[in-house]
Amino acid sequence: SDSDSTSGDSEDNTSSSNESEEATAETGETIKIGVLASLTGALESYGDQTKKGFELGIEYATDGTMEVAGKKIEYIFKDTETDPTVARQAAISLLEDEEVDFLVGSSSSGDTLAVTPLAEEYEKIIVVEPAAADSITGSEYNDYVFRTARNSSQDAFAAAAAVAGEGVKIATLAPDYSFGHDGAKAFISAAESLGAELVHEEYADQAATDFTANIQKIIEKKPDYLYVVWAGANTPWNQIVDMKVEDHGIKVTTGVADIATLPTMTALTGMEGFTLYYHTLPDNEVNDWLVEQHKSKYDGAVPDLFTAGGMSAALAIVEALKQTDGDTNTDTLIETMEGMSFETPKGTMTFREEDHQALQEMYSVTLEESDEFDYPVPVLKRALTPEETAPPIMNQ
Amino acid sequence: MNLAKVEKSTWIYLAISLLLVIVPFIVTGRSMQFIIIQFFIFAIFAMSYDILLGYTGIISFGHVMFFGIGAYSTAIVMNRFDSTILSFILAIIIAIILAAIVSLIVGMLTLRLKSHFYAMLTLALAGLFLVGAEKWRSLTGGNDGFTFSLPEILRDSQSLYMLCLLSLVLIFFGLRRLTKSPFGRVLMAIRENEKRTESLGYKIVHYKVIASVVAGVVASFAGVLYSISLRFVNTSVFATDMTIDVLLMTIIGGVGTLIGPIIGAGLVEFAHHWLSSLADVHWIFERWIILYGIVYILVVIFFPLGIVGTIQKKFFNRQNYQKKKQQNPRRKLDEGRKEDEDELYRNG
Amino acid sequence: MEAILETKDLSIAFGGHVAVNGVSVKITEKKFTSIIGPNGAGKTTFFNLLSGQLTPTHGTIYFKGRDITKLSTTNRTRLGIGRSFQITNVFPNLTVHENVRLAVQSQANVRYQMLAHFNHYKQFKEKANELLELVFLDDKANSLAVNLAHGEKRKLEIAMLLALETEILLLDEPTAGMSLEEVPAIIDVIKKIKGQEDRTIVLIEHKMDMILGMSDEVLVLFHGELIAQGTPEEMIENETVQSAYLGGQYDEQLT
Amino acid sequence: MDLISTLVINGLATGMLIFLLAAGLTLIFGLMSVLNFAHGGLFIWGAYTGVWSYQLSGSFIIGIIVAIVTGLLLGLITEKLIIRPVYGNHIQQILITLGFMLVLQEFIKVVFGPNQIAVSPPAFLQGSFYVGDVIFIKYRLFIIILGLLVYFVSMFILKRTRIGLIVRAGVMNKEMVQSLGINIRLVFMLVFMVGAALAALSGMLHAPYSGVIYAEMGLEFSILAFIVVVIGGMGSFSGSLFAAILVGIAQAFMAYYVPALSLAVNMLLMTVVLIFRPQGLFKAKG
Amino acid sequence: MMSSLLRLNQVEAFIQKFHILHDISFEVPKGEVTVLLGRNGAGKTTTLRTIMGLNKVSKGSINFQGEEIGNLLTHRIANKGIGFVPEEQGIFGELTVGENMRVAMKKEDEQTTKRMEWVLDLFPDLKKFWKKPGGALSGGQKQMLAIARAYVNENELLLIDEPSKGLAPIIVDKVTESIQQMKEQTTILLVEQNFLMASKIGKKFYIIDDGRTVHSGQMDELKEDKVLMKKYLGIS
Ligand SMILES: Nc1ncnc2c1ncn2[C@@H]1O[C@H](COP(=O)(O)OP(=O)(O)OP(=O)(O)O)[C@@H](O)[C@H]1O
Ligand SMILES: Nc1ncnc2c1ncn2[C@@H]1O[C@H](COP(=O)(O)OP(=O)(O)OP(=O)(O)O)[C@@H](O)[C@H]1O
Ligand SMILES: [Mg+2]
Ligand SMILES: [Mg+2]
Repeated sequence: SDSDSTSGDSEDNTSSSNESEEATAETGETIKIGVLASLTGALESYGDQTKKGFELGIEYATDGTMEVAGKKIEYIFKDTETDPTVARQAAISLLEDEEVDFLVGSSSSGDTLAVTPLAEEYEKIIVVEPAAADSITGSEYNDYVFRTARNSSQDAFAAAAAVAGEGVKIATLAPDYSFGHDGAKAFISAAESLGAELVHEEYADQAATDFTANIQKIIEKKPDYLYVVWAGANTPWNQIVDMKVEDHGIKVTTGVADIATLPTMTALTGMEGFTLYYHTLPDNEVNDWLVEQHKSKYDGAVPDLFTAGGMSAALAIVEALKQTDGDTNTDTLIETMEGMSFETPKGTMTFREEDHQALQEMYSVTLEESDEFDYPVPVLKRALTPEETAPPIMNQ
Repeated sequence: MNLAKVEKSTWIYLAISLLLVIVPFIVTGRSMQFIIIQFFIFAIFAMSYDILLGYTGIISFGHVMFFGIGAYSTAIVMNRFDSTILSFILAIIIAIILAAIVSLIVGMLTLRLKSHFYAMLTLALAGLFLVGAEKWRSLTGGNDGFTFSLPEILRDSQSLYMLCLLSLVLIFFGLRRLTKSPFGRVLMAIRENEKRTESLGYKIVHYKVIASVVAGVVASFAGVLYSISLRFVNTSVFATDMTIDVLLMTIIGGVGTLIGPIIGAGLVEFAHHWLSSLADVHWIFERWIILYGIVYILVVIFFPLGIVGTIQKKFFNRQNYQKKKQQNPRRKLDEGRKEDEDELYRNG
Repeated sequence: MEAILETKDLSIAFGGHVAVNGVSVKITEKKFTSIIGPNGAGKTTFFNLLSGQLTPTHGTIYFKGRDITKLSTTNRTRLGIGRSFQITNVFPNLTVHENVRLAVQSQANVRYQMLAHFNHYKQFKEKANELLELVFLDDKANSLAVNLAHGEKRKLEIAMLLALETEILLLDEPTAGMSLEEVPAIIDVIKKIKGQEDRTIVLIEHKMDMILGMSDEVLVLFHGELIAQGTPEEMIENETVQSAYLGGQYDEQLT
Repeated sequence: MDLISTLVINGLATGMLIFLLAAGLTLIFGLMSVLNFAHGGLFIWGAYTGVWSYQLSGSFIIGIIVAIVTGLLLGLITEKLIIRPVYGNHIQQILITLGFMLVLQEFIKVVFGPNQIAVSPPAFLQGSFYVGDVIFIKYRLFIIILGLLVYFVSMFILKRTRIGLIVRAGVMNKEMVQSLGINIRLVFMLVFMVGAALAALSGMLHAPYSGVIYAEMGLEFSILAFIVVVIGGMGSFSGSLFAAILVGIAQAFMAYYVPALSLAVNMLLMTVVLIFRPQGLFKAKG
Repeated sequence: MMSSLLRLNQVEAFIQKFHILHDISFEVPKGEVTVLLGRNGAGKTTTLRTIMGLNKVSKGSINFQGEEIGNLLTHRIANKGIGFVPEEQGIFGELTVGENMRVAMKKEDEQTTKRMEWVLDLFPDLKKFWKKPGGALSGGQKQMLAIARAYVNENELLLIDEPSKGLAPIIVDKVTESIQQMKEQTTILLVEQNFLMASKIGKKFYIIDDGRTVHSGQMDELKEDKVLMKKYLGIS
């Protein structure tokens, strides 16, 4: 209808894709995947990671043939601009005009929620990546939603595993909006289940320039650990250090996000926390391949936080197709994918039958100085098993 | 003679509306339809804004609060009740009543303020609504938002298209009549010179409040349509960006005309869509937002009064100029032409 | 003779400066009253008080015996007190015709009509045209008011005032900046209205020939106070008036 | 008591930072009456170019100088190409400056990439110290001093020269000012450039304060700056300073005592001020 | 022999698309008061604005002191020594009287201080309301301020648009007198509807009608010429 081109990027991927074209000529069938991501705007770097990861994932899963069960795989990226209207428009265009068989996406939870009902309506599977809101596989769940991304509760369990124990006093600091509340609440319940005691919950304006008052309050409550949930650019780290929180015997812990944020955490060197991915952490073949390929393809750059996620989404889809032998019937696929395990850069993931949330490895880390960079890097303390961080089922 | 005149433009608009009715039978792609639906919705929203900006001379930076009220009312009602047409009607009624009450209060509280201050105050109030939506998470789901279901008929893209088109046409004609009524003329007088309007015996605060209520209710209705077109709502319906978008649409099209905001909405929607799709064509367009920004700059340079406004002015000037050339000063003018131009210059 | 408008001890101060100071006057119905006084004497301020643009710090205003001190501008206009402005005060981006039509519409009490088309009211249009002819602006009916020459704006101002058909006309230097040629014509218009003997006219002017030719009564303001009151002839003879206001020019002007 | 002092001092520092941000806007919006939505764009360009040269050269001072120069240059370009055709027309200003804002913001990503960039204060401004039980953060003290400096210099210039008067007169009646022999275009251009330089400077100073810079921060902060200018009273430097400190301290205290409302504190403050004192805190009624 | 300070030759000007001035030609001799007359809308104000560079000259020439100033920028023209009292006064409403004066003052030397004293003597009201916003002045006071602003600077030529408008007779006298005092150093081009005033101080006059200079002569003769007065000025 309009200029939405099918940029099935496959052409310029590798030389092997050319061979695949001949192969598909035989069966004449293609499987189309539409990927929604924030390719512009504030979450642009996340979108970019998903995109790169997804491309590499398909390549890896098909051994570079871009084909599964004799069918060619084609994928189309669409920008959501982190705007639910645009996300929905893009999704419709993918489902209607491109007639994709799968949706993947997207970088923001709001965009994702604007799209999941369409999956139900069109009866197509959406693999949610990397949106983390619990509600996507919780209150807003529908049968067509599968999530390779971790959700906020998994983060919380990972964090709690690192610090909580009988009698430990904890406090939280989180931005005052859905993401922060979700994360803090999940952490609190996870930590309490491990016997910790909550002494204070603090929410701060995410756009604030000054966190003095918030930190001051936490100091007064004298917790053993302060768990900080933070995303976005305006970070509280400098002030946490400037206000000498550690001097008051409070240990700070948080999730380590993408590489760009590491320099902002210089002051937190030595901190114990967790992360869902850092390229040196998982020890498995898939990750080795990912790191190597990513480096060679992108000028030596290493894969980042959501690159592994993007790859996992691709791997999940290809794995499902392998198991159905290329059958794209959605019911069949759902049946296949429920309970399906597949190998990813983060080890084996399993879609839980009840809520389609992928249980996955998380990593307990310490931020340590490195010789290579002038910022600290997460060093593995312990890989947390998928079972350890399994979140409660929330879609009932 | 005059009647025939008015009818002529009305006919043109009706003809265009009819054409638009046929569109979904030609453009069957739902994604294109979705874009056109968004265009209709924002055209309604922008027209409501123009009642304030173009006709009454009020700059508001918080008009989005009514849009958000409409969107949330619908989403919440549809989420809590059965997804039937009846609940939908209930949603509309609630949306309109809420918007009317809020715009009445906001109007009475703030309309005595002068331009900038009014603008900033509305910005603040809309900001408070945004914070409210963020905080009242049990009702709104916070900034992630929530989805809801709709009766079958409203899920159908075709019928949604028709609903939005019908709303647009009715609201357009309704507002057009309003702006051309004696009441509408007084609004324009207020825009031009408040004090003087007062001393002609008009109570300006009444007019401003009524204008603000009309604009609020229409915006709220646009919000209703917006949320059903998305079947999802989150706090972005209260975001300042949305006000800025609608402000841009109105200005690009031309303030003080009704057709202007519609054209502006179309231009912004389609330019956005087209430019962003360029990103797929060549990597050089990955930064298409730069082009998008340049479009705004060019519009100001080449269409200082907005697209419709500038074209009308050119037309008006030319006619006036020719007339001035032919006529000696004291000759009486032909009545018909006189009204014509008056019309032309000020109305859509 | 009935007093249609009466002020009692009317005062207003801006900061420390008392612009109108304890003015008590009666303005007789259907008569022509003029107000003179040096610049800054408080004439315009006095008008502003009468028409409701300003609220007095002190004193009362009665219209036909009714206390209107607290009424708004709008309500006073509706009661029948109309005024023109010293500084040009029109709707710049509306046409000349529309400017007048708005006044006509208000006079006809069509205020909140939202459903009918404004062209529906043919009589307004015609009346507006008549008024424009009266002040020699008919050829400019379609110009935007902002494009008028200064004198033309003054005429428009008068047309708008006349359109309101109020019982009282408060005219603040209506002919300031008007060309020599047209002043007599406007004076004729004012005289005509006066001749109909159904309106009360209050005029502020610095053109003494106008004052002398038309006034029934002259009020003299000085430093905010009413210092003299009487027939034009009496006032011209008044020594204070001569020294404070007229200077040496008045007798030349009279010739 | 220590608590209060800590809150006050940090609120003051935040306030000063906001003041630096608003100072440019006080000139451009308050004095010249230009609704410059591209202000945030000048802010981020100052931040990025300043940080870039700071990290390259290792000298914070060089960073500051580069930011100011960027501000002046961008101010020149903005004024000539974007603002000059639309003086006196708020509606066109909104459209054209928003368009330009998009261009500026997106261009940042072209030049510096889309990722956020971490920044830390120079060594001599790092860390904090105690006086009694009250904690002082060095960089914040630096901000407070710099804010006061900017305030006094600006006040001196505005009070001692006719510039302020000429600009205000020019906004009211450009033709008349020109008829008095003043090259108002040049004056406007210079004032705009200074305003832009102040915006750029505050961007640069803001960077180590929050620890990161990112392209989207421009619009966020420019709205805050608008709020401060309006609360303080348009065109009043003292008003902006006072309002900025008020906002800073209110944020600190709200966050401590009424955390539930801390998201809304700016908006609430502005609402209250506008309802009870529409002309702003430091402006006589008129 | 008086040389002419300002000479307009077949000047044409447009406002937007409207051809307002068709053929304006006149000379202003140094050291005299020259008066432009004509009915409303004739183009007098437009003529003055065109000289000031506030309107473009589309054809013809404007010569000041032997120099073409036709399309110079307004502030350049002003700095050549031309002062302007506009018809709409051009008061900066939100600035005080004092600030209005300060904006106008090109220099702050002794000379200017002297002039300032003279001006404030002429219009004591201004001194009285020195700290009042210009917008709050009475109509006549504004007019005085507009004139005063033009007086404080040393100018070769003053363009004054209807100075007597809104002034009390006694102030008109003062203004008349002041113009007479000034004309030795400062030449004046006056637009005036107050014929009495104009005839007192004016030497040469030009009548403008429909954007053209249609007649010129000596003011003394005009006073006697009833036919002409009737034809162009409507005075009988
Ligand atoms: N809004 C105001 N604020 C402060 N002072 C004012 C205001 N309005 C008028 N004044 C002062 O009040 C006095 C009277 O002004 P007013 O306009 O009534 O004079 P006037 O008699 O009409 O003079 P003119 O003949 O010059 O028009 C003047 O000194 C003026 O400066
Ligand atoms: N902006 C404009 N657009 C169109 N026409 C204009 C504009 N400004 C003035 N005119 C017209 O130009 C003509 C000359 O106006 P100008 O102001 O020069 O007259 P004037 O001789 O000074 O009259 P007055 O005695 O009333 O002041 C008038 O007919 C006026 O309507
Ligand atoms: Mg007066
Ligand atoms: Mg004139």
